[in-house]
Amino acid sequence: MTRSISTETLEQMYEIMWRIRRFEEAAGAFYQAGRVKGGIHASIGQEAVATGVCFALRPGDLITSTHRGHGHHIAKGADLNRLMAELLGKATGYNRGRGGSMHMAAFDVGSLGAFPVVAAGVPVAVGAALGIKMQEQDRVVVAFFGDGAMAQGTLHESINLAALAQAPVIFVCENNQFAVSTRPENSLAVRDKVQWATSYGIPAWSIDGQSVDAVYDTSAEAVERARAGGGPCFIEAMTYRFEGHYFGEPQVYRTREEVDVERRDRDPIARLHDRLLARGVEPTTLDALNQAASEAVEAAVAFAEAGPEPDPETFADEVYSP
Amino acid sequence: MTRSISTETLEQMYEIMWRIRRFEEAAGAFYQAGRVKGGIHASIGQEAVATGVCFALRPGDLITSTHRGHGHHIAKGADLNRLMAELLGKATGYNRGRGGSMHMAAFDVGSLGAFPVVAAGVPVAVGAALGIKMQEQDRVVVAFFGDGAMAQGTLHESINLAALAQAPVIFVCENNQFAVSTRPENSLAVRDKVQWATSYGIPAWSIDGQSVDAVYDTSAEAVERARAGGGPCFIEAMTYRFEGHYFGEPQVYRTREEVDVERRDRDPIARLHDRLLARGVEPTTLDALNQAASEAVEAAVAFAEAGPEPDPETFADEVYSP
Amino acid sequence: MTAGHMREITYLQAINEALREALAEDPRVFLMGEDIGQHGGAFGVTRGLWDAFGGERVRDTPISENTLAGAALGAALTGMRPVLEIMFLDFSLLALDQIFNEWAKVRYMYGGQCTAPVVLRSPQGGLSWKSAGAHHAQSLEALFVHIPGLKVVFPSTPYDAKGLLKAAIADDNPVIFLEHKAMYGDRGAVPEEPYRVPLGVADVKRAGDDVTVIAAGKMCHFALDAAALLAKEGIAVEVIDPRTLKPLDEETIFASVRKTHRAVLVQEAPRTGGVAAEWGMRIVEACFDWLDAPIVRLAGADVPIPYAHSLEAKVWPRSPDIAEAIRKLVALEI
Amino acid sequence: MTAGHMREITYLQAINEALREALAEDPRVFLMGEDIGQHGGAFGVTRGLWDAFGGERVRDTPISENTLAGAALGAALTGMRPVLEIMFLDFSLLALDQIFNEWAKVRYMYGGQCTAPVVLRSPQGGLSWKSAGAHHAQSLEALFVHIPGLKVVFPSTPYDAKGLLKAAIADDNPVIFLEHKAMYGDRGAVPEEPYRVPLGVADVKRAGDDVTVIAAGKMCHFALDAAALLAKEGIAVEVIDPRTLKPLDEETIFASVRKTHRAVLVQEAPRTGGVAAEWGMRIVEACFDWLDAPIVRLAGADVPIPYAHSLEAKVWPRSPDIAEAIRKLVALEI
Ligand SMILES: Cc1ncc(C[n+]2csc(CCOP(=O)(O)OP(=O)(O)O)c2C)c(N)n1
Ligand SMILES: Cc1ncc(C[n+]2csc(CCOP(=O)(O)OP(=O)(O)O)c2C)c(N)n1
Ligand SMILES: [Mg+2]
Ligand SMILES: [Mg+2]
Repeated sequence: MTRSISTETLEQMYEIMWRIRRFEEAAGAFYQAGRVKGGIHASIGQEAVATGVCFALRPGDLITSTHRGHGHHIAKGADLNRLMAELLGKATGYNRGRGGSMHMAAFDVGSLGAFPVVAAGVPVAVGAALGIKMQEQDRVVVAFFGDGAMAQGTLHESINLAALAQAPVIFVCENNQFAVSTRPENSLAVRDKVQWATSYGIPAWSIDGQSVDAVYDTSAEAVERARAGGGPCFIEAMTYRFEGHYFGEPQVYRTREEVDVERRDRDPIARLHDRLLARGVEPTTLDALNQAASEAVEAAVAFAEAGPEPDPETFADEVYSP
Repeated sequence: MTRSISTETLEQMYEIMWRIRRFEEAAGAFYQAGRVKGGIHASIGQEAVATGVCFALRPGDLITSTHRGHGHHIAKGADLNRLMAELLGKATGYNRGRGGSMHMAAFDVGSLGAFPVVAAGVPVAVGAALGIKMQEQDRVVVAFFGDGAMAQGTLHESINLAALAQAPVIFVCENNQFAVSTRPENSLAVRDKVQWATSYGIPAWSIDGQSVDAVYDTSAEAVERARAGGGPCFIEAMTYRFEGHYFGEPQVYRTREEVDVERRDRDPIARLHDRLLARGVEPTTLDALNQAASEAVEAAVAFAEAGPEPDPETFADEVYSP
Repeated sequence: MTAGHMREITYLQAINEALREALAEDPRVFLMGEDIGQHGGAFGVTRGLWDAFGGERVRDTPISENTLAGAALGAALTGMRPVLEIMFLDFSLLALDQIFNEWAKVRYMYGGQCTAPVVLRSPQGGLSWKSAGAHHAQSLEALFVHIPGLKVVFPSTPYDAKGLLKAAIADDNPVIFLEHKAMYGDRGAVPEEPYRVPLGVADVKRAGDDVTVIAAGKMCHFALDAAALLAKEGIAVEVIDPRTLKPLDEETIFASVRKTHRAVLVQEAPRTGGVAAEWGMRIVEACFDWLDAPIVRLAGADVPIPYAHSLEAKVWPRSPDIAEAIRKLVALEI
Repeated sequence: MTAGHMREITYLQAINEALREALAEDPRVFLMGEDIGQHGGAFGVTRGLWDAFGGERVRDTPISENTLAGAALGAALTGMRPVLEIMFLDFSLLALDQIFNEWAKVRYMYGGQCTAPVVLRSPQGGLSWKSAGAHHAQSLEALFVHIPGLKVVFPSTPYDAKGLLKAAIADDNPVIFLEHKAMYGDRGAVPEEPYRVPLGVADVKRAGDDVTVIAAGKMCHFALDAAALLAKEGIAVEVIDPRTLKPLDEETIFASVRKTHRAVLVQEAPRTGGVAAEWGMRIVEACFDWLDAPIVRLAGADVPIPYAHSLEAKVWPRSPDIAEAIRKLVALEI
């Protein structure tokens, strides 16, 4: 079913997608400059997935994210300044500098955090959905994970547990064609994830993850269903990772050409751009949105740079809650 | 496809099934007498699965077993005396008294051991199949596990790994309707295990586990396929546990009636008995087989009782291999 | 100690009561685990709770330990207070990623954005408990004690079990609550009124001036037996039960060692790398000048746990071993 | 030590060479792990091996740590000698059921019917290695050291790394081979000829009479730096690298402590329940009468590892801390 997303919403998505991309580019620049030493896993090329899914959510809804999680946080509405400050390990970051890129969390907007142990966030999402259900709230939870995560046993366990408990969780597999160097066909013997997921008695879709409309439409349906007590479901979003597994990664496993073609033909932002033009939006409006995103990210960079390092003496604080 | 099992083979199966049952009964008697203190998980009611599967195997083929593993070992041809001695923790047991009921192993006949951590034997079976494949041997491996084990992540991981590597392993789920007190519908959201397993690109069957012919036929096909390089496959055998989860377990989760009906209508040994009669085998022949089985088990009990306790001073031997 | 009316109940009943009270007192508390519902759990610890509170609050689960641990955390992040039962602690090895990497760390690594009020309850230990063998009788507390962010509790009496479990459930940190399966039937006095035993506070189970023995769980009883025996021989043994293994109540331990000048450490777990080594090291760091003799450690052998009784009997220290070690230590001329 | 022709290669290259030799020498040896094939592994340790030996012997796997560990055991039971790479040791927590419950126990609990010649290679440790944070920088050796049936190796030089890995692969027991990821680029002399460094033998990396320092992995280098500094101050430090953490070469350690009468133990892992406690306890048990001063322990803080440099810098001991601790210890009047 195609829902009619308003042009206004699509414009907002457009800006968010640019925010994600600019954020990742800024992260890349920090990496290049040697300013961030931890691995940074950029989601460039995958912006439509985070955006389309999170636009289908309410502020009170929850997500669990991954090592490639900047986009999820931005799309869920996290404060760019505090995200960027966290990337730099500053005291002004969401986690007060303790998490960095791979452990971002933004409880204020419903992110229960990035879980860089592959698939580790998935059962946490299921438990959050159980918690919501037990408290009779009408919230839902999204578990983001990658194609590589599909091989982890906890995926099976989590879908099973959620399906048995009819927990309001949406499993979102971002199939970006790689788990580090490994292609999906070498990660997973399952060729048709929809067949697999539906065998647990839950609805499942495999969709074009480069089309933010498609992602939004399917997510909205899934969310509505879950919110209404219909239980969990599964979405595979077909996308592509434009950068290496992390910034600076050699990428012996694919050709430059392959990436170039993807960038040229399946850039989710360019697609949305064209779609908005087709809807009659002025190019200047789109430029302004892009510009606004860039400025927000620049401001975040400035905020992050201006922030203080965490006080070394606090390093042992809050291991335990009082 | 129904293969024509010779009457002679069916007679052998009949004796083996009685051996299993008598062995379990002897174990139960030891339990009653307070002679065995560890938990004993009897496979009474499930004899056709172990027997049908193992008759489809060659001596060089391998199995991994479970906490409910006596039957697998007997059917695979393990020495009854040494199995019974192990149950009593005697020095003459397979494991020299170190394993007991839940850790039986009989490497001499291809049992890589019972793994009582639910589903833990399954990846070991996959690895053994990989090892076999790398050594270009034409052996196959069977992984036995229960309906409760289906919920473990390693089931998914193991089937996936085996399917990717086309390893010669046959996954045999003994669906005996219970995981301790939990019914399959509360263990697993998957209603159709064949649909689930085939989504990994491997053949799968759900069969009547109380019919040793059906088990044998399907297993023979699966084994032949795997041996010929066709890769892994999955069998669900529908069976029923006549005893409690372990001897002495209260069974609040089912009625005596339910068990009585199963015992009356779906006893795999009684079924085979009728089938053999229908094939024209004399009742006296069947009695003789039953009698032979009883005598073998009695001899095993005598052997086990006569065996010495392990020398206490050896308790720390062989933690490491020299 | 709470005064009030006392009755004799078992260690198992004490735990059951703590769960029942916690469920009744706080709607955020719920239990999850394999066969804990109608069946009442493999050992019967949750018996009656499913009838009283229903299947939403006493949740039967599939056999999926790692996901159960992750789900407990997720529920906690939404404001619930889950108590997860793992049927035997041996199976918690399947769940250590969630417990060590997530439970223990989320609060710190998310910069204090959340708390993780989760409890793992699980029976451990052996000691002729049904000759359960290598996968059903391990003592694994040392693994948990090593991980920053966890608290670890290991009661030795019904009183402590109930009070510590109430405190564990009320604590905002992840708590590993270890039960000794050979002690489920042990009886002891427990007040009828609700009470808590604070985490992190050791208990001097017997006072004495000649030597300090530190032992938790079942070993604490063996130590007490040895102490009773030695009293007749004129040796006054002080027996300290840490009760909480992490954080450790060092002060009580140090005060005792500074008084007795001798320490004997007893643990059921395999010797190498167990909690007794940590106790000993801390005593050396803090009380070296008070020590009149080497610290003595008694521990389980460094072996997987064998099935046969004749072998199993060799694995763990018993009260005669403890008594003998103390005699030797006290006789030692420095 | 083997004589023969030496060259300078890195710790990473030394491990790579050991794997290459083992693959060439023994057809039963094979490697498995995530992205270890064409990609050469997350750190490049297996680079070139896939080209040389092909995808059957250098097997890329899906991300399924527990099953990979189980599969490695299964292959070993059919006569193979698998070497499993886990990308970061932090992720081995997913596989501990197989490693602790099966690898470590099968030989014993099956009564000697089989051996389990499996090797787990995995990088651990932090120390400004890319500010990796709480899930990519832990030092977890203490968990493995506690489990009977495992051997645990942790080399600090290219020479030791190569020789110990060769020995580990040749060993019939399960061996946990820990690599320090901050040392992959460290260079050192390594013979061109194949050689093995026996498991269970410590190495006195520097001799001295005043104080014994025990440290493995990266901490051994910090200890050596401290020793070099203190030599100028007239303090002769003996630095012992256990190299094998289990079984521990007690004799070398005890002999040193009986000579120097003072011991400093250094570990990167969180203080509580780490291997240093075990070292200290064993010294107390065996060398109490030789000790002239308390044993000093330097260790990582009991915190999850924070991301920011400013915080991370506070977590681990460095050579100035070690030097300072030694100075104080030597100055102590007993
Ligand atoms: C349990 C675990 N194993 C291995 C890793 C190392 N690792 C980090 S990301 C990654 C690949 C994940 O692939 P995918 O799930 O497709 O996510 P993507 O990187 O494509 O976003 C791996 C193997 C890890 N973080 N956790
Ligand atoms: C990982 C793990 N969790 C829990 C248990 C406790 N346990 C032993 S058998 C069992 C039920 C297994 O059910 P199923 O797989 O159907 O086998 P069955 O007992 O029916 O043969 C459970 C939960 C265990 N042994 N291992
Ligand atoms: Mg991917
Ligand atoms: Mg079952």
